Amino acid sequence: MSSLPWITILIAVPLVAALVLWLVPGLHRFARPVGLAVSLVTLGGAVAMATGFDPSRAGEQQLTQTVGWIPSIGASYAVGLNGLGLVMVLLALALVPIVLAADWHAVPDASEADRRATDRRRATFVALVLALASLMVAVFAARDVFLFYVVFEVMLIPVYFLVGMFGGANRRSAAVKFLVYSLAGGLIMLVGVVMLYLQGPGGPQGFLIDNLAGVVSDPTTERWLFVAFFVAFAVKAPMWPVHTWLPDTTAQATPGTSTLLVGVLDKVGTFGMLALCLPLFPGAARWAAPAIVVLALISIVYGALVAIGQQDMMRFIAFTSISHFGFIVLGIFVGSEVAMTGAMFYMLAHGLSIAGLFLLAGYLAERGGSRRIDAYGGWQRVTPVLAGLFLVSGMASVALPGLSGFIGEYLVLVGSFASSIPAAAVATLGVVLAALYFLLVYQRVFTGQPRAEIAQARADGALRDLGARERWSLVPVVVAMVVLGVLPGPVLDLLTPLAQVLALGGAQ
Amino acid sequence: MTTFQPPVIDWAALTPVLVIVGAGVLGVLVAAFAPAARRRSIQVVVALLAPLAALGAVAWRWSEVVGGGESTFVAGQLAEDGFGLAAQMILLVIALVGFAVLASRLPGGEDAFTPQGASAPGSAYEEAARKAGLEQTEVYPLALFSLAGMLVFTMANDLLVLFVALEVLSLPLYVLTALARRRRVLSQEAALKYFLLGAFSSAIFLFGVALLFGYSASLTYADIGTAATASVGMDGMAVVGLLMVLTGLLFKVGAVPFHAWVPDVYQGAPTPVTGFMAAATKTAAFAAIARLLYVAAPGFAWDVEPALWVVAIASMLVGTVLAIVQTDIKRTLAYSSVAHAGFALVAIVSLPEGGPDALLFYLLAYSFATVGAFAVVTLVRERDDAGNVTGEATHLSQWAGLGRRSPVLAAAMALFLLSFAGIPLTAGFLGKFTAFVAAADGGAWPLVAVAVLASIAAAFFYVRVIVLMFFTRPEESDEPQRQRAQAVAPGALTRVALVVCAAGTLVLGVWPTPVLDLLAQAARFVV
Amino acid sequence: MSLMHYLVLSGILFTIGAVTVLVRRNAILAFMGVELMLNSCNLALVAFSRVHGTLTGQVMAFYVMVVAAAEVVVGLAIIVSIYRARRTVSVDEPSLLRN
Amino acid sequence: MIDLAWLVVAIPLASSALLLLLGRRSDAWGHLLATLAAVASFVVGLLVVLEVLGQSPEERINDVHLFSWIPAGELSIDAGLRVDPLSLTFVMLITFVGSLIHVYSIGYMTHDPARRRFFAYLNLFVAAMLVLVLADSYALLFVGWEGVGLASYLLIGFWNHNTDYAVAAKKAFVMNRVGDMGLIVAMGLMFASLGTVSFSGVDAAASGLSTPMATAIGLLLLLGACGKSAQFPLQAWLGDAMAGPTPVSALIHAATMVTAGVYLIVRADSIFSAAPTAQLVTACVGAFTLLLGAAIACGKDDIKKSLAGSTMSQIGYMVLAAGLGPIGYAYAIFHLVTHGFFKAGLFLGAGSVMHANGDSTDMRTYGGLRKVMLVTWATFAVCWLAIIGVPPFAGFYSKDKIIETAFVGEGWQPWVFGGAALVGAAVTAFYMSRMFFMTFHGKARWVDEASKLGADDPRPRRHPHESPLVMTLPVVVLAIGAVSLGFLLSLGDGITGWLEPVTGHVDHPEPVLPVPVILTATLVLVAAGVALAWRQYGMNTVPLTAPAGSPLTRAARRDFFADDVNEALAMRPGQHLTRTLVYADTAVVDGAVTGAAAGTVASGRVLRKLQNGYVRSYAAMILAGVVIAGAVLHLVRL
Repeated sequence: MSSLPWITILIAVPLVAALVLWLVPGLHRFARPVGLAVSLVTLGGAVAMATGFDPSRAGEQQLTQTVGWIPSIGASYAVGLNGLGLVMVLLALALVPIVLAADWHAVPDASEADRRATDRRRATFVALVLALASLMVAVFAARDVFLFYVVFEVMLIPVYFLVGMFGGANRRSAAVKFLVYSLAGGLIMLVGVVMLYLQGPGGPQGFLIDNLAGVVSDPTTERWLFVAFFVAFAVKAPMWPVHTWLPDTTAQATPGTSTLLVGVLDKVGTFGMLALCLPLFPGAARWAAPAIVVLALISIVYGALVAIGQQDMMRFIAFTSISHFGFIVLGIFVGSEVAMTGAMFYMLAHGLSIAGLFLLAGYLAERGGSRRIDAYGGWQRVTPVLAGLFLVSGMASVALPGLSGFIGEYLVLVGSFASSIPAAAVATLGVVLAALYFLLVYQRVFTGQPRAEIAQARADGALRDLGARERWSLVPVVVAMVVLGVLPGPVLDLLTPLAQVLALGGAQ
Repeated sequence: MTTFQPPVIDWAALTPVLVIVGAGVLGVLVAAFAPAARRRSIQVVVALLAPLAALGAVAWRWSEVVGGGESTFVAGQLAEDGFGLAAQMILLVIALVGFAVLASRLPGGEDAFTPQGASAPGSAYEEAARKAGLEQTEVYPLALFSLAGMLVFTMANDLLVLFVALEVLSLPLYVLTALARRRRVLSQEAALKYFLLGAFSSAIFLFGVALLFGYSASLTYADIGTAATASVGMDGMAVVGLLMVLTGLLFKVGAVPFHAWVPDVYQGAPTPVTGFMAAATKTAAFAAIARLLYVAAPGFAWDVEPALWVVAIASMLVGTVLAIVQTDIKRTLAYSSVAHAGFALVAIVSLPEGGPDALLFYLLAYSFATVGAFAVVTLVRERDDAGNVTGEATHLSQWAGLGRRSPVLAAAMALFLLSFAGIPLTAGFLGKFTAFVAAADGGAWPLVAVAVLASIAAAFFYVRVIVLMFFTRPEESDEPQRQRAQAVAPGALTRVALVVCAAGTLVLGVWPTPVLDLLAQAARFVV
Repeated sequence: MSLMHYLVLSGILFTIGAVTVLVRRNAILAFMGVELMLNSCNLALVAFSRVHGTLTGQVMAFYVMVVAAAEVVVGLAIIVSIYRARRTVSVDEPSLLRN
Repeated sequence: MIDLAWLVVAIPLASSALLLLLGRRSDAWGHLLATLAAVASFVVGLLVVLEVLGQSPEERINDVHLFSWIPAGELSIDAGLRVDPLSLTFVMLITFVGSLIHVYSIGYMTHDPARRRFFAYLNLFVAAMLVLVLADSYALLFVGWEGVGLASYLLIGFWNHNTDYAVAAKKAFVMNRVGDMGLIVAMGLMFASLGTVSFSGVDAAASGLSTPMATAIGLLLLLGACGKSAQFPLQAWLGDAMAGPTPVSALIHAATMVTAGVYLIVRADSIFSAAPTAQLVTACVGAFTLLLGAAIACGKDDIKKSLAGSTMSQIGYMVLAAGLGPIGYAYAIFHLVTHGFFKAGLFLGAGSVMHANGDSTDMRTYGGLRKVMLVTWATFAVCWLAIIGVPPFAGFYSKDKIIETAFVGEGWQPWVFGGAALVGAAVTAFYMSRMFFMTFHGKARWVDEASKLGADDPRPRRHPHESPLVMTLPVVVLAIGAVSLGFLLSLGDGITGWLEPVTGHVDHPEPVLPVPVILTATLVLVAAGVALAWRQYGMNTVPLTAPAGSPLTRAARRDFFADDVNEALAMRPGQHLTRTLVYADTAVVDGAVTGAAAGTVASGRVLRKLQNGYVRSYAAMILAGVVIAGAVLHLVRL
């Protein structure tokens, strides 16, 4: 089993499926079930791959495959997974079928006359999501800086189309803002990539991360390089003050798109910090850590405070994510092994809670016809299951113990204390603010008396609680939240060895 | 009585050029003598076969030359080396796809050119010519002659040859620019501007030639290069001369501040001509610039480099910033080509070792996207009230919703735009990447930084076209009163051209190794 | 008369030609300015040729004349066709293409 | 059996999950399952207690390892249970009182359509509370800690279609989180300084802590305790929490959850022992809150809010005792247990009264209810006597011990703490008597629904009636506890001896005043309080609307302006900050980006003017380029 090139298979299957689905008009009608099936098969493949992964060596790259790609510029197709990569790949591939199911009606049913156009748009949607799945696997598996960069940038395109084609009224400006903002970060990183290559050993494998780790000896150069890479990742993550694209984008995108975007794609930012910034520029990372910690703290508090003031549910969730990303970045750079383990776990946990929140907010908006928080009130009576699941997801998001969010946040906070007590103490403020912002929204949306016409619609049966598809799309998410909250051990075992390798060590 | 010494002319090395020139002459004869009904088909066949044959000849020369057989001939006035051959190869590929678009006709049978160039726009004569179904088949030999000039441009190792080649490539283009079927007034205006400014810059170029000649007593690059290292006096004159020569060449690539003609001419010229000219002229002129810089100018690098830096930076910034505010697709692409001239310059200004191959790769990538994008523009048309296909719909707002009506065509356009923007897995990205690597290797960090800034801003307008095509429902267009664009079905030739361009853009983005390897072993200058 | 005189004269001619292009609206006159510039180059080439004692510069001058003739052909053709369309040869008149 | 202690937690948790997952399908029998689960949990707990009783006192601290919970390298946290006398005391209290309240709720919630959900939440609460007390590490304790917070949130907001109730629930959770923050920081400091957060690890290493660090950790733990136990300065949520159904108030906001802070302080003995300052602060907080809560209780006319003030005050006693160190721990827990019984009894009695009065909580509309609700009157009376500390009722034994202990020590402390405890006892007697007399005695301030009185009578129309057996029975059981528990638990070594393995053996030094003096003073003051209340509310007519009252009364009615202070210090600045930041996010942070984009476009608009369409100006541009380049070069070269 393990002799198969699993990673390549996982990259290829969804990509090929996406192309076929898009290019063969006959398949357009069945795009959604076929896409779902493909995504489930891919997920199955990922699980099968995971069985071949040796957790005792989780700190090393496993299942590796290295093929020359563009030898003349030193780029190779080098893939492999360490514990974190494996976890992120599993998260990504698990979210894809969920998203496909959740966004089943992203393209509304059309009249008979528009059937073909509708089918084509649906096929386009599915194809884009599948292409994104493929790229997500590739980016987490890349062991070559060039390959990573390429996938890092290319990933923007499907998201750009997903936002621009299937989003809300302001989708166009949101999509452009998203793309240009991200490209800006990416291009700055490109300078770093170029500079790094010229510092490295060159040759046909001159871009392999292993060949580049620590090659930069001059501290000034190393710092410049670090900054170039970090800016791209900070935009992606997103951190204050380069976060403003995220709320605008999520406010327009479909809930599924937002889930993949914030749940997985933005994690590429923090993943990049872990997988590239730290091993490649350890000295500069130590140099920059205090400043980054400050930025992370600002993100935590700022994101939470601004979230409180949001009127749009999706923007609200986006700002909570900015706060959460602050925690992740804090964990990475605060200089504690435990905090870094926590940050990695946080990446997974946040992916789950964000999926729950975005999808449920989407389901709610489908019913209430608005994404504005003040358009709601009293919906717990109208849609109790939705309300309950939203509460669970929210509680996972605000790190209620027993749910997945807690493990990450707890480790980040407690670990941070070992390195920097003031930083950790400020971050702890986020815990209170989190409770406040989430419960405020829950209160405004779900408690109180529902409006008369809503209650009437509920009584008439015109307005229903979550249906089977919607419920089942969330069951895996909620189950994962609980299981990971109670038994995070197996996942932590995959992450801890990596943290031991990467942690910056030493207090600042 | 001295014995006659025949000049040593390596005819074999000239085969590609001779093939094209011969085809051009043949084209003239066809235009003169072939029956009108069959003229066009013969011309098209000749115009498409000639580059193909020349490509074969280049391949043959390649096998002979690369790896030791490089030489100069005709008293050092022409050079046959890997760089020149690689550039010729690129030019011939551009010519093949460019001519295919040039030769295409709409489903109704009309091509891109006026039926009778001598007729005044809107005159009865013109109408009669249109009714009679006349065709200006001279465009093919004109294009071939221009191509021949470009091929020589890449080999020119001497200022005299360079000057002649410059004129040979330019003069036919002036004429071709004037021959648009629709919007002829604009077409003629573009031709006049192109011609006047071209002649003006040629004169500047020539004065520079005179100064360089005065300095080194020779017109060949090698001698100038030697003089630059040997002599001490008068190098002020030489530097000014070199600058003026470069001005003439930078005019051709459309670099700021010599770019002003670019948007006007690109917009006014018949779109297939624009596509061909934007790609081929730029490639040829950059090849000439590279050879001049690398062979003749290293001794002046210290003086010339700052000026080139300024030009490169200005090109990137001005091209980008102006492209953002355009509302016409052809003008947008024109300004984008100005910016691309700047990007390409980045690869060579500091004369890095990897500069020439990076430059050639960049040009190849840029050319595929350019020819492809303009080919798409030829297909997006307005319709009159009766539903007949009329002129091109070049106003951006007319492109709204194209992706819904013609998804494949719009996807191809999106691909070209993404390549322009330098998104990975397209040729444009690797072009940018190799150029940046070369420049950074040569120490031109500030240039790379500016290039990145410009790329960020540039992404905006490429992306905006995609927004219009895919994300905008026609009713959401900013200017609803404008007529909506409809894509016409591409003819077989355009279809082939589009497929080649799209495939080239993708393949060079995903699997560029063969091409990069080829260029790496090729890009050496013979001195 | 030293080389300098020839060169200065050439420079003056070149400048006059360039200024003509810049200030004259008439396309024909502007074109004449270009021709003047070309000929100033010829003067310089020939002068240098003589200084250096080679024929290269003079040969070049002949080429320039030929090319200039060719340019005239193309240029006049364009100017004439514009004149027929618009009844003017002002270079400022046709300025639909801008910004 | 000790190894099966996890069942104590698992049974109610499973029941809760089942009820929530099955949804409406379990409506019919959900309350029965939940009650059964609570009882089963009690039975398992009892078996564990019996087994522990069989152990010799030194062996009674059992650590049961369950599984490796958070194995994160340097910080590895196991999930395990600490089964020792302290936790088992709580297990008994929680499951026993919890079971009774489940039974009571069957009757109380009969008519609520969401009764099944209510029971699911109750089970969830019981499970979380049991996790809290059984945890063997601060981390796992924190799970229960936040878990009860969640359950409390859900239950306070159970009727959240009333927005005020939803707000109250949120307020409770958020203020609790402020305390939780203290707990997290404390754990962070423990990890930073000791490398562990397990009880055994911390206990073993705590003596090595530097005093400032120990003080910091202690104060942070105290902050957590204040949040959960509604101690000053985080007391403001408790009054609002009365929005929840009365059984919830009885279970969570009187008997169990709010006492978790006391548990935490006792459990963290090793930290507090190393931090005398933190201990002193703890005692001060307790002493202050016991007076504050008592004062609030005096001012309220809402029976539940008055009881909430009383709870605050009684927990103040416990915190005071816990703050006195090992000499007070056992008494704190002792009072906690007896308080759990009589306060639950009082709340359930209040619930019955409300039930009988159309859910009105305004004591001014009660009066003379003894005649119609004899059982409730009797049980309430017992619990009343217990709480004011009349011998031989339970409260006397536990509270008097605390008062005595408060007088132990040197310097100003015994006088202040002892004085506060004494005064508190008097005030407690006053407000509880006030409540008792206002509710059950005096003239009825309501009229029977069936009466023929004119419509202009201001008194509300009621039909008070005794509650059904399912509601009275649990109250009777609690009342029996309130009568007997004090005596029973102080038999022999009693609870002090039982807890000794945890709290350690301490010799009880003499108070600064002789014990009989203290005892007499207490009883005299209590009698005075009762007499005052009788004069005011038993003999006199109580007006239907509250008189203006003294400034102190008015302040007490408004919880001594706690909400106003919170609003002025936190809420309003917070809202301003939020609004400013939301604006700044668009205008400044995003504005920088959009500004850059707009600037680019604007420069494009300017630059395009150069492209004026005139060929002569283009030529000028070319020439200018050449000339400038040449000129610059020459300048540079010269």
